[in-house]
Amino acid sequence: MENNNKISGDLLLHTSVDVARCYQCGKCTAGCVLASEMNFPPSYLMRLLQTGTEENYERILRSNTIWLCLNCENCLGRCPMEIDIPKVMDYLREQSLNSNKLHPDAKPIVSFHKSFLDSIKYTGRLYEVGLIAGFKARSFRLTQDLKLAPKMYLNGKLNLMPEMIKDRKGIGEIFAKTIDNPKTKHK
Amino acid sequence: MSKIGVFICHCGENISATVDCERVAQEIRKVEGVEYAIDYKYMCSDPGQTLIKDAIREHHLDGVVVGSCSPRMHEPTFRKACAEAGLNPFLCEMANLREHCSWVHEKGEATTEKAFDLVKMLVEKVKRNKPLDSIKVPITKKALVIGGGIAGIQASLDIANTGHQVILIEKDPSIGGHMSQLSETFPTLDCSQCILTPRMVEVAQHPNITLYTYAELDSLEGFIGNFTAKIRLKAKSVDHKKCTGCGACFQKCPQKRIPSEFNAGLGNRTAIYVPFPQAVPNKPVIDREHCNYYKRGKCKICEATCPTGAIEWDKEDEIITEQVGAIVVTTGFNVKGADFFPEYGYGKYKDVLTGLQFERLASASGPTLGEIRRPSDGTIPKKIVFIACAGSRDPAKGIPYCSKICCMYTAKHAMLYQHKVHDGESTVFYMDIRAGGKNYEEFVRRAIEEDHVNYVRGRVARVYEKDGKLIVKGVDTLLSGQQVEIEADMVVLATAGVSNCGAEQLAQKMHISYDPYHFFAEAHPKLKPVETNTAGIFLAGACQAPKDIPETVGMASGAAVKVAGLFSNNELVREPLIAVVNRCAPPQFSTCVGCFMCQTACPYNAIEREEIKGRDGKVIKTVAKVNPGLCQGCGTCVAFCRSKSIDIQGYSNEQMFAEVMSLLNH
Amino acid sequence: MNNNNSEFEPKIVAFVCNWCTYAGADLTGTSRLKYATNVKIVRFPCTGRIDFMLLLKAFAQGADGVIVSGCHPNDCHYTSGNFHARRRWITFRGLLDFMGIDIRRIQYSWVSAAEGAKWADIVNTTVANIRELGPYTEYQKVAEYLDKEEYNG
Amino acid sequence: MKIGFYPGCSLKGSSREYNESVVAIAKALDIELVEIKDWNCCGATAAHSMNEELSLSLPARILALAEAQGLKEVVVPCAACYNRLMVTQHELKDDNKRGRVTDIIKMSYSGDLKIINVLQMLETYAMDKIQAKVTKPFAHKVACYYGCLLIRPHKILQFDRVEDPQSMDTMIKLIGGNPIDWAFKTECCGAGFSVSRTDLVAKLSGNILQDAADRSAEAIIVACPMCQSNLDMRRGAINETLSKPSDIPVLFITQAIGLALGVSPKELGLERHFVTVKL
Repeated sequence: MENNNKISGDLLLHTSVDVARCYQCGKCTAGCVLASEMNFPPSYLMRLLQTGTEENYERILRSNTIWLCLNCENCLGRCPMEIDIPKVMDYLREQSLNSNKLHPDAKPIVSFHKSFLDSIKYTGRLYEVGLIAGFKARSFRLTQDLKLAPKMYLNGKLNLMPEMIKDRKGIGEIFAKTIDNPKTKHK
Repeated sequence: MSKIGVFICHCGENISATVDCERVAQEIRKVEGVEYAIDYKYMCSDPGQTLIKDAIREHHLDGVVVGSCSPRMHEPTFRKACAEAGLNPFLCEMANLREHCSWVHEKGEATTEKAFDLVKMLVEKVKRNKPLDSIKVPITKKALVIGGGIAGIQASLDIANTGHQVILIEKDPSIGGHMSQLSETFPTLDCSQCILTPRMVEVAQHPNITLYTYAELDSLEGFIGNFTAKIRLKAKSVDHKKCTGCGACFQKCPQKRIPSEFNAGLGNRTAIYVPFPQAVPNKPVIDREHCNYYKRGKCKICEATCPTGAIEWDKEDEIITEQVGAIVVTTGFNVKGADFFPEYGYGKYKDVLTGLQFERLASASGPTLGEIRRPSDGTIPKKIVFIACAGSRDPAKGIPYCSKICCMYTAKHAMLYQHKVHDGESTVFYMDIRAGGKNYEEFVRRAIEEDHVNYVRGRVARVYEKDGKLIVKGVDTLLSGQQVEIEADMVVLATAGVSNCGAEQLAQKMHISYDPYHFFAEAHPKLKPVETNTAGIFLAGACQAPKDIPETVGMASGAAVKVAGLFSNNELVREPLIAVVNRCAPPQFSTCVGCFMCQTACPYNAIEREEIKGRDGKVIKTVAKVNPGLCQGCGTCVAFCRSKSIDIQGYSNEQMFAEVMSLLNH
Repeated sequence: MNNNNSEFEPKIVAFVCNWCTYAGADLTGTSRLKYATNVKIVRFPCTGRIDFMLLLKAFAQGADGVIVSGCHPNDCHYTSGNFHARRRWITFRGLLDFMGIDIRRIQYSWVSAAEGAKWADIVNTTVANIRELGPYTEYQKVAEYLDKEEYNG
Repeated sequence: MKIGFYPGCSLKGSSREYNESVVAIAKALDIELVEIKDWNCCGATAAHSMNEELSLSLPARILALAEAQGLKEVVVPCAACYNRLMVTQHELKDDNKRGRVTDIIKMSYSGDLKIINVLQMLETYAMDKIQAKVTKPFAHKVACYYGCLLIRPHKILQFDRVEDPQSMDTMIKLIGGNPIDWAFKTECCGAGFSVSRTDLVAKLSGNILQDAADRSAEAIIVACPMCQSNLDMRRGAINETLSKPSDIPVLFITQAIGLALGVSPKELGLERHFVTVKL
């Protein structure tokens, strides 16, 4: 049978995860290290998806659940139906991001990811000092890790200068064609 | 010029929903040789059959094609109907318009066209059908029952009580099966052994039952009514004729630490042993793998202590041959071990048990004499967790099906625990409670309401040990996914019921089919639950799918009735769909050149040599001849025959070619 | 499915044994799994019965593809019919090659009575494959050969 | 013997001691590491949390480079990189995904490169050598911590057991150590949030340290730079969540082996740790 529901249909298309397979045993939630911090745990999220209503989908995209998921994949590892929840989370994060429905808790996480990717975009590799700086700028957490950085430096864990790869142009293009290209975003 | 009648069935809407039955009937009328064609709502119903009979008489039909369901379902029905109208039953064929057409295609032109093609194909076949007479073969009125659990016991007793001989074989040293391991049984909580052991004794004493324990089926040949079974009697190393069962031997046996199968590994047994005190026969066998003498060549203490000199060191396996007319397979099931569950510790925690092990703990005949104690330190668990669906309904673990009995025995376990440990706390993690059955739901409610078992809806993610406690990480999905952590003293897994080890090989020995999980396949999911696809072989109990005791006993009696029914005839009527070697006028007599390739092909040694002699008695030629009693009609010989002299009735070259032609010529 | 071929509806004949594949195909029905209408099943007692001259005849008469399917090894209702069939298939393959017949047009498989889904699969993939290969036109060769053999049912 | 080598960013930065120890024991076990030329970052969690195609393209470039360089097998010590490369290789088995990604990176990609982690490298090429060359048995009671990225998703990585994995424990036994049976081998330490949600990281890593401490482990052994820097550099924050502050050091498996082989602590970068290593 065709799946006529827009929400679960699109999800199936992009992640090949069929939410109908979930029989709500809750094993994913039982083993989730951050379930208690989430607005609602993974199994509940799967249930919301099963309802297929716009209003519940909205709840998901605006929740901190999708952002607090660490992709540790314990849920997938233990799911009796082998449902790839981490993949679903990735997809939902992208959706939430593209439709600007970020939960407040998501902001620092997104800032971090963005700073991380920026640093790659320009150097090809992660430039930790740049990352931290960028993150602080984005998140206004100017004082965070102030104690950490010097010791890192002393222990020779920080490069003050970024490592640059030769083919930075190539990397730039990869970004241009993917994340910086509005067309690649799942609608 | 043949006069074929075609009857298209709507099967309610099962066929007519996607196939234009009326048009198929109209179109087929135009086919050469079709005298009469009509469609009707339920062809198998009484008016439907009457329709066919009347048509046969009115239109003097010499062939009938019924386009309806699978011939595996209703071929006998319609052939009988034809016979009643005076048409030879083998002039009736069925076109499978339901399973092979209407159910597997969407509504549309193509589907109706295919239906027409299928019918036309059978029309072309039936034009070339020949009237055949059924073959009669004698029946050996003796049954073989394989497996001495409650199913085998029930089937044996029921057959034996109809006055027929039964041979019951059991691979273990005693009959009784899993039921003998159970503590108390749901939903009545009566003691399993109290109701089972009398039956076991009855089997041993029944004049019509020959019991072979420690025995397995070695090979099976023949066919319904005439099977030849070779049975391997494994060497017991103890002469049960001399043995009095006094027990001196196993009290003295120095090998005392062998995990007892009967106690599911929780207790120990000796190398020479009787599995349990109420065993039937209550006489020991020697487990050669663990016996000092067989391992190191010395010990023989049992021999020294045996007052009757019953020990037979050099006894070897013995193969006996039995002729039987029917077989009931009751080989039962098995449960997954705790080591099957990574998330629950790969079986490394002593106090994580399977349901079967808990049965032994709770059983008065068990290693703790019925006291619930932790295998690790012998203390009484104050907090116990039961995990339902451990492995069942778990495609990731390769077991998508529901094991059916777990919901009930888990409720029973929790109840037994609460009855034995009054200050104890028991929690059951479940997904659904499946308590379909007389007084089953009430039983579960009793566990919850009267014995205050704490039922939590959710699956457990993992179990780990810390400071002698088992930390259970679960969830309560009814509280929108609140995590539940319990520090338990014991965890019991309701592990999935699986087919018994060796089921596949046994099925292959008997040529019966089995499902992907190696449970034996019944002939029809609804209407032939105890038959297999091989005539004369029947199923009972959990070897077909997990089931509880009442169901098993019911099925066993069902199989017994089938056997008794078969034995109520002196002769067996078999379909004449067998091979024949052609005959023609002298001087050729037969196109058979006597190469006897067919002989090499035949799995049943049904091909004999026949000498054709002239008047003077001189042998003119030797040709092949088929023994109709032995031929099963596989037709392998037909494909082998170079001169096309051997052919198979009902699937003749002419018929098969006609079918293929009809599909393509248009 | 690509469109340029979609108007081509291949004719495919399935030669199956009564005990495993025929029953398996019944199960496909009872489980309401859908498959292409192109395949029509001819029922044999056993794959051991299947005379490969029948396959030739099928091609000669315009079949675009053929499926031969029976019980898994060791599961044959008649003990060894499927082994004979397999051996015959292996030798027959050579003959077909020799006659310039494209053996990709013959799908040889095992489907047990419990494998309803597998049957639907085999039918659909075979139909797809034969669609790719296109209509089978070279069968006249076979026809001539058969006439020389003056072989007909 | 020669083998391809993808260090990844953290081995060049905050976890350079991992790099140093890998190189050091590779030398000691005469394995020659051939670094992939001009390699880039794998994108880590950031990429696949934000954009799927990016999360496939960055690793794809790395794999393509390795193939172009004629490497057959590449060792990836960083569990995060190892995971991303493996997952990408798996995802790109899908034809149209591969098509899209190769268009993006504009490089040819066959997908037949063999990707292994450090443990696999040692298991396959060095077990007997290690055994032979142990000079200072690593006689310590330790907790082997595998984390997430090294073993999950099992269907793709096909490495070790899902729960209670054993490969590191075996390695430790091999060098004379005593790996304990504990409960948090594969629980997540929260590394992904190391900077963005330090509070959560402290909590998760706290549970891990607590259990190791309760079972009196002298050290925690890891094979992932994320886990290491979390449990080591974030110890201050973690200790605030613990009843009793913990000073259990966190070593890379390669450092432990290095010590057993008699490599100097300096060469192994032990002095770079925040929590001093007194073993």
